[in-house]
Amino acid sequence: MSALEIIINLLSWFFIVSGSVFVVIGAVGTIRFPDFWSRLHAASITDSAGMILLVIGMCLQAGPTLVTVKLLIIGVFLFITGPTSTHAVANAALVTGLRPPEAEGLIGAEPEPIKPEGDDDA
Amino acid sequence: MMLDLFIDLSLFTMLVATGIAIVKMRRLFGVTMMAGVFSLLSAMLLVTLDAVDVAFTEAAVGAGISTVLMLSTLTLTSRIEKKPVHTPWIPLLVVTVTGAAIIYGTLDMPHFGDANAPAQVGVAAQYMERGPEDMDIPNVVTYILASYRGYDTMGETAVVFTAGVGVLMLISGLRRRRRKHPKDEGEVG
Amino acid sequence: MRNIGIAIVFFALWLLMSGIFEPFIIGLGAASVLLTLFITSRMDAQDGDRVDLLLAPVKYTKYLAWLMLEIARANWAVTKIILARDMPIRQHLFKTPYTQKTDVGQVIFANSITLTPGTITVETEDGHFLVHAVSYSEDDPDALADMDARITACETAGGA
Amino acid sequence: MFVFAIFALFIAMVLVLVRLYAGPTLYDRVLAVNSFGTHTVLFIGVIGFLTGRPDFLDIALLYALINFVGTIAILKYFRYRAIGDVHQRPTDREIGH
Repeated sequence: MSALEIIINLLSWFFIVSGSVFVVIGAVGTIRFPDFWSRLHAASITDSAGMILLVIGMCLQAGPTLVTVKLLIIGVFLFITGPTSTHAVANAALVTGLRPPEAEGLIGAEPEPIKPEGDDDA
Repeated sequence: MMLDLFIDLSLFTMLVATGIAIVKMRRLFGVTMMAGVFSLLSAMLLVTLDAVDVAFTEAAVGAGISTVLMLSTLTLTSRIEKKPVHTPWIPLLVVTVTGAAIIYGTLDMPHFGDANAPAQVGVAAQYMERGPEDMDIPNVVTYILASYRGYDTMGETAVVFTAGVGVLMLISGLRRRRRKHPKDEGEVG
Repeated sequence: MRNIGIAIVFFALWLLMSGIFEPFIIGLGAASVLLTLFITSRMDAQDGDRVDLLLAPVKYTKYLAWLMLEIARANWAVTKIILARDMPIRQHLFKTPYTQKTDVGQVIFANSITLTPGTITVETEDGHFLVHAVSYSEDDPDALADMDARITACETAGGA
Repeated sequence: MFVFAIFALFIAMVLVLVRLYAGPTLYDRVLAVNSFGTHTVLFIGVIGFLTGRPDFLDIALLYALINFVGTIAILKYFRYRAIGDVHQRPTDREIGH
């Protein structure tokens, strides 16, 4: 085993283990946080850090093959759709009238009233 | 080997837990979400069993379409499941007896991956042997489904397609009819 | 010109996903690419709804690298909140103006906000986004304004 | 290391399942399902590497697509209905407070 292989192996170990840790932390956050709006942020840790680190780690393991290309396609796709679905969940909650609790001393911005008909930009 | 067993057992445990939760839950929206997770879990099990093509179908049908269809159904009915009026003991007895009978039946079945199983000793060996020359398609499942069993697959696809179109027509028809009542006659989004 | 670009991308995707380089399979790929092109061009003729990527490639790559660092930092911050015993949450919903002119630029900004844990774009309105922060600090609007400026710098043309 | 990743994903899945069952609001459940979908994609990728045949990634990709489309469909349905007719907005009781 050459030195380069050892380095790549160590790196992928690092990425996969830290990615797994972030996935677990995100899940712990979804349990521990007190309300829906803060849980959104916990779930997005899984979507960003966990996903990115795991995919990079797997890419390093796969080496320069078609598998890496597929992993990268999956990674890029999740990179774009992850925040989009998080936004969609938050947006649907806001539109149906679920307001986030504000911390002490802060006044939250109110969304503009929704136009009653035909303004479906989603 | 131990690891395989561990993975299978964990997935099955979560699957059963989800199933029990579906039965216990009265809120129908939660049930729909649980059913989505149930399908994701069964797809993971199928992947660990190497049934990649079935996992594909499960992804498209179970996780994709059926959740959307169940939600559309939910718009037409109430949001909370009614309390059952009969006692659960007789159904439970029936299910237990049926389950016991099925488990008794599996005792006669060949083991998973057994080379002498009836499914393996028939034409399967010939298909595997001749397929690559006959069809020149690298995936075994694909060439068997699309060529040796071509008519069968075509019939299946036609049935599934018809069912899909039928369901879509039912749902969209209902929505249009309901929409006729309020003021917005013209525009259908 | 545009169709040729789409065809190249689709065909490259086909080749990479299938990984089999035999004449018959490649022929099937070419046929499906042509069919897809036919359908998309028909759809385009119907509504003319297209998205133009008016971005400077080099600047955008730099921005992505910067965004990765930001994501790492934000992840660490939220991780600390989750693991802290008393969970110092300070939730706040506030408005952030955006200066991008193209739709793609606005989407990139909104998604970048959501990608960095701790802030989520909740609603898009004319001229500003509603952003929810889990642990709001007074520097947050400035940090978002910085991100906003970086994305606006990536835009090459100002179409609507 | 892939064993470690599998363990971590299982722990995360169980926690998310607890959140899915506990709710309390319906958006918590959507969030849990979405999160579970991400876990599924990662699990299928990791299990491919664990068994030494990373060809399963096609399914992982398919799940990534389906999960996104599913989540958007669910939320589009909520939003659309809330916009379409104000009287049909789910009340607080129905959302599950």
